[in-house]
Amino acid sequence: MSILVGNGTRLAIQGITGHEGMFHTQQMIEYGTPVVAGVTPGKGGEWVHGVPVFDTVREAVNTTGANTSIIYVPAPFASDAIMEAADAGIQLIVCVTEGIPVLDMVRVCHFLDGTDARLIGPNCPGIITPGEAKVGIMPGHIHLPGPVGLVSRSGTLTYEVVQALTDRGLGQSTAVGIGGDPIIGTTFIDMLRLFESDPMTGHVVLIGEIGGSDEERAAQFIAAEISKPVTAFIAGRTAPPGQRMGHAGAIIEGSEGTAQEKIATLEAVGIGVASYPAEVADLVAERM
Amino acid sequence: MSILVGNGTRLAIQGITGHEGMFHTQQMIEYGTPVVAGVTPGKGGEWVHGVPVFDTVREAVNTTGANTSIIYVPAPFASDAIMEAADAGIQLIVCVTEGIPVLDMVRVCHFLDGTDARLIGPNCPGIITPGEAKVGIMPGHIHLPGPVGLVSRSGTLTYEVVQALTDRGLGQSTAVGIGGDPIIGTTFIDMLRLFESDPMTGHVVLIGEIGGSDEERAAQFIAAEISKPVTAFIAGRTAPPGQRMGHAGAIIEGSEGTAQEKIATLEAVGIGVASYPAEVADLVAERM
Amino acid sequence: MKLHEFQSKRILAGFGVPIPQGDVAPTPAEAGQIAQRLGGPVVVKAQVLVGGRGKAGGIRLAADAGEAEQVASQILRMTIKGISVNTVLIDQAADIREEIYMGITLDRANRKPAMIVSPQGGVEIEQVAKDTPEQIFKLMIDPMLGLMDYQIRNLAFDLGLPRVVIRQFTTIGRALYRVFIQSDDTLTEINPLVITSDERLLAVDGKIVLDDNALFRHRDLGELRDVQRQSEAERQARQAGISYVKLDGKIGCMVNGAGLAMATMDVISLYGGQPANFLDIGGGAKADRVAAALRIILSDPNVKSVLFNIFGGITRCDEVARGIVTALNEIEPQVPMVARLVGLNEEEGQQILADAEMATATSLVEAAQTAVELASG
Amino acid sequence: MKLHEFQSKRILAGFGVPIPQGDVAPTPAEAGQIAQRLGGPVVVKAQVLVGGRGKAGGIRLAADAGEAEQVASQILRMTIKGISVNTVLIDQAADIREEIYMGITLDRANRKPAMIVSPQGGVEIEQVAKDTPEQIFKLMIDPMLGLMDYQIRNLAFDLGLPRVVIRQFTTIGRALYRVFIQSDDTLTEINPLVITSDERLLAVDGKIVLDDNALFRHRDLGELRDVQRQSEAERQARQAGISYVKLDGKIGCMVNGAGLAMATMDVISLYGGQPANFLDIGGGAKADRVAAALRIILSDPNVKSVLFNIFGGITRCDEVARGIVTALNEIEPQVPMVARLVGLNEEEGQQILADAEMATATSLVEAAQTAVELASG
Repeated sequence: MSILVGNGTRLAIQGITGHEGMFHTQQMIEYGTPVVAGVTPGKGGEWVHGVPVFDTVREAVNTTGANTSIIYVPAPFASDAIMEAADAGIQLIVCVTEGIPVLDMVRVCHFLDGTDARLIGPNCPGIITPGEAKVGIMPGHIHLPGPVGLVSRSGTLTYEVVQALTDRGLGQSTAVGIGGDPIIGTTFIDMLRLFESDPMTGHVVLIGEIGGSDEERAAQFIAAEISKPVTAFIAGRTAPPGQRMGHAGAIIEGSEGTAQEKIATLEAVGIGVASYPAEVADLVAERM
Repeated sequence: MSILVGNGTRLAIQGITGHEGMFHTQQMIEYGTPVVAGVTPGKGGEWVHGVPVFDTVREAVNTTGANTSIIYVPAPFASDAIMEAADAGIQLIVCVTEGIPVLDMVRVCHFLDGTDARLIGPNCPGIITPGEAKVGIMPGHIHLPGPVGLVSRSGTLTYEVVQALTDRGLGQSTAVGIGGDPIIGTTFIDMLRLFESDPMTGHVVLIGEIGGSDEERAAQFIAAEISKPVTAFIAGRTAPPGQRMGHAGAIIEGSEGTAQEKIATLEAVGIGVASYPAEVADLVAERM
Repeated sequence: MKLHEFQSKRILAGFGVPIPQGDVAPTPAEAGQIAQRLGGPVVVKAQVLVGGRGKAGGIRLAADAGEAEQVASQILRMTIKGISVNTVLIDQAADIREEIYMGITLDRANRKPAMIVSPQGGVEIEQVAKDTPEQIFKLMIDPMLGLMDYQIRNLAFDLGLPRVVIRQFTTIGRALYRVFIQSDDTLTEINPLVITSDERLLAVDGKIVLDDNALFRHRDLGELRDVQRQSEAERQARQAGISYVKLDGKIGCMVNGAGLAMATMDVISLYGGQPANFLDIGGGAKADRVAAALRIILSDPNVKSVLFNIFGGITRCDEVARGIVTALNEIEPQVPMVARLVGLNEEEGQQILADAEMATATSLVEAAQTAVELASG
Repeated sequence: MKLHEFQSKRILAGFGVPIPQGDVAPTPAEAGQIAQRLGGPVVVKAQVLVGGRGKAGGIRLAADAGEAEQVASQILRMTIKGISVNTVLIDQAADIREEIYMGITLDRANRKPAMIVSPQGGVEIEQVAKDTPEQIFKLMIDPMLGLMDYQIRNLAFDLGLPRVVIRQFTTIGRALYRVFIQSDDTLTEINPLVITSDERLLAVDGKIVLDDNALFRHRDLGELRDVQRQSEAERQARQAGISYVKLDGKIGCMVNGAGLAMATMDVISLYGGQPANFLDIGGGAKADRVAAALRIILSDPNVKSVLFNIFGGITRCDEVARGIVTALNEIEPQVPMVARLVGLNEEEGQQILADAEMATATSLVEAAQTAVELASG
């Protein structure tokens, strides 16, 4: 089995009765994801695309055995939804919501430290194991099962790279968007560790961007712990300092978080860094 | 060696320049306690009874190797002093201060959960290993080295029992006042565990009072885990419900926390409960 | 420190909890004016800091302003559990469909605040816990994270509340926790929290107990203390920093240390007497404090003898004895007394007391027996 | 969202941080009046949301009200880093003995707030960190427990502050953390925090950066946004929910997704061009948003060509193309454009654009190359 999501996934959708929740519920069901429950407080008893809706995650878990959840809840309520899921025993929580206050995420991460739950996101496209399950908002049809594990801070940029891989016949074991916020649940290093121990993954693609130092830490981790080949792309070489580039986390502060620094650190430990997104596929192909 | 304090103690006194701190510093030095440092922010560089004063516990620990501290700091600042001590690496913290807000203690206990430090108190007389070291405010001269381990929620009531034991020639291994507040660091169960594994302790005396259910939990723990004989006294058989009896923790709430309930629970697991303080010594003597 | 219902509800309202419109009045005429202003039926409620007001007839409905004035005049003449009613609260009567309970208290064993809710509101929660424990839902609150909305929602669904009130319930739960934390409470309670027939939630009664130890950071709340309703003895004790609780017996006692004071009461009882009070004079035993404590004890006309039980410890007993003698000379008490002093120089101390014609004892048991004898003599 | 110095200092003062007496003025005359009122020497400071005001001459001392008015009139005519100065702050001049730095920011790697202090105040802290890292003291704050007094005291002793100011320093540190938490900041900074010659601490300059994502719970703070000083393009982008950052190049770009938008800029640069902006139109690509984005891009006179890079994903490309055509018809842009559409029905989408006489490309590299050619053509 691939990592995090697959045939064993039993998905609950938090915020299923909202516009986005409804739309993606249908998309995920069409992709073959086992969607077992929806949650919207006050709407328990309704049905959305054949999925039963519950008032609380606790009730959804107790009734349907949900083990994974995806959150389409507006930002002011999203951190509460994450903690509710973890408290109810959900093991993997994917939070799509953009715009959660950063201090809310500080609190959420502290809360999650005391539980077994893993959070992906927020402000992320989610996770897909091509051919098995899609827990996210990415276009399923561009993916192809295969050996490349992909982890990224972006959405459409990831699709761009996936498309390039698929076009070359390079399928993906699992592709994960970890989110564009300054504070996120699962980091590059967490994903690298999972890919390293996943027998279905033969090559790892890491897509980073300006802001913070997660890529630099990932580079050190790769040098020390990862035996599989890694290829990277870093967005934002032309980004000016001190300006937020769309993502809350994509900002060069002082001299910290530049693409140049990240690329240099990755290259210093022998990781191939593509100069444009589609080149990732070329670099991966060279080393397969 | 006896438990918690002894020849290995290196004591720092927080609030050493205050009236109470100064007085008891002298008392503890006279008893033979190794007092190595005092702490009062803003008074670093002064000396009290030959003890050097530092501005911070961190500095006191770094300079003198203090491993134990006792706190004579006014209630509004005491919780900060406890956390400062734990953060500086102090292993055993005795807090004498009375009147600390209970929500401050909730915070302190949570903080201490993440450290190796043990807190005794607050609102307690401290701890003494007769003949070795006294870290507290109890009268040293009434104590006698010997086999009885004593743990109590009170101050003078403990002295009363100690005096009765000493008068009968029953010495004490270690005597600890764990404090009269609703939320305290070290509980009866913690102390029972230490006495159980202490080869110097042959008999345990537990002195409880109305309020909470620590004595009831201790009774269950004794039944399950303690092989040494235990004798108890519970104060407050005549206390009315709903009224705070001096100690913040000594209050019968609804029907919870009565002396009758505590005595019944202790007796139900075979523990002898004295009807007046001095009778504790009789009961101990009977079983020695 | 307990707050009155009207004080508690005002605080709750300040944090966004909906309460009935109303106001307090010290006289029937003012009660009538408030009822007039509110219009429609009102509830007239005695403001006393004891439980069981309802059973005692201290809470009554009035159909209009005239009846409100009349009912208020009756309630303002009442004495409930020994406390005379000086103030009534006039609240707009609510149209009640259901009564629930919501409270936050400190769970000592878990060292955390806990929220308790029950569909059985309007009665004492301890009674519900005893009779129908399955009707009690308890939630531990992580004191560092605080109370989360989803936790309150889970409680709402535990209670099976109608959907339309769940958002209000969550808002009120959040407010209750903020009150608990921000005013340093040991109990913050809405009982009953009612669902009205037009599906609104309303805190019809509220109770706040403040942590005395935290009053130093809540001057404003400390000022809510009901000085008028305190006994003179309680007032003096507080002023002198003495812990004092009046009881019903005949033997006054003055002890240093709370545990020893309770044990002293117990021993008096063990030997057939009844303590007239709990009193802890605290550390040391200076003459002025002894005098203050003695005045407080003797202000109770039931007291027939007084027992001093002082474990000197580090303090020298001769000093303590001199303090006692000074106080005795000042007050010249008319009841017999027995003193037991232990600590450094205890013989010398006992001699000083004996010279002052005070009975002395060496053990607590002996002192208690003497005090019992003196009280019945 | 950055706040002005005077706004930041007012917020800090509201939490008990001592700041110099002063006020803001939009005209030299008012500046003079404020200086008159304050008496003595004052500092006149340009209120612009860019760094390096001091070096640019935007902060100047004035000995009296007359000089203040004169200096203000000079500063109010200035343009600092492209921003014209509309307001000056007139502060009472402080008698400075030492300048220290105190700031709280979010440590992303540790997921915690961190307090940073340094004895090197009055200069950019990043510079201090680079040049003399041993002069930086950093403290991680447990977000659940908050900042403890002893931690602030430890920092005070790390800094070797004079004893007499340590209590003030602790109070200010506590206040700074409260501001950080209660207004949801990503940076709360006092720089310099000065020790005056009479041994008081004074926040001579302050800076607050708010978390944009948290503005929904701080309506009052959101209103502090300096609308006047924003470019029209920024204002429109915010209104349309579009992320837009103006840059200095000639090639405008419109992309869906922030990462892809950055990558698009990078590829333009890789092929010898220079992006005129970062622009993320967000999910979908409805005609009205495309039109708004296009207007924003074209409001920059430097733009010589525009690149559309839309990865449709789940959205159908023919729909996106029709949206673009509708927008083009409405705006009738005069610069050449190239579009690259990927996703469902991408051939159909490209056909629609080609029919509208727009250049199309299948890969990002091809699109970038075309855009560069178009811009230099």
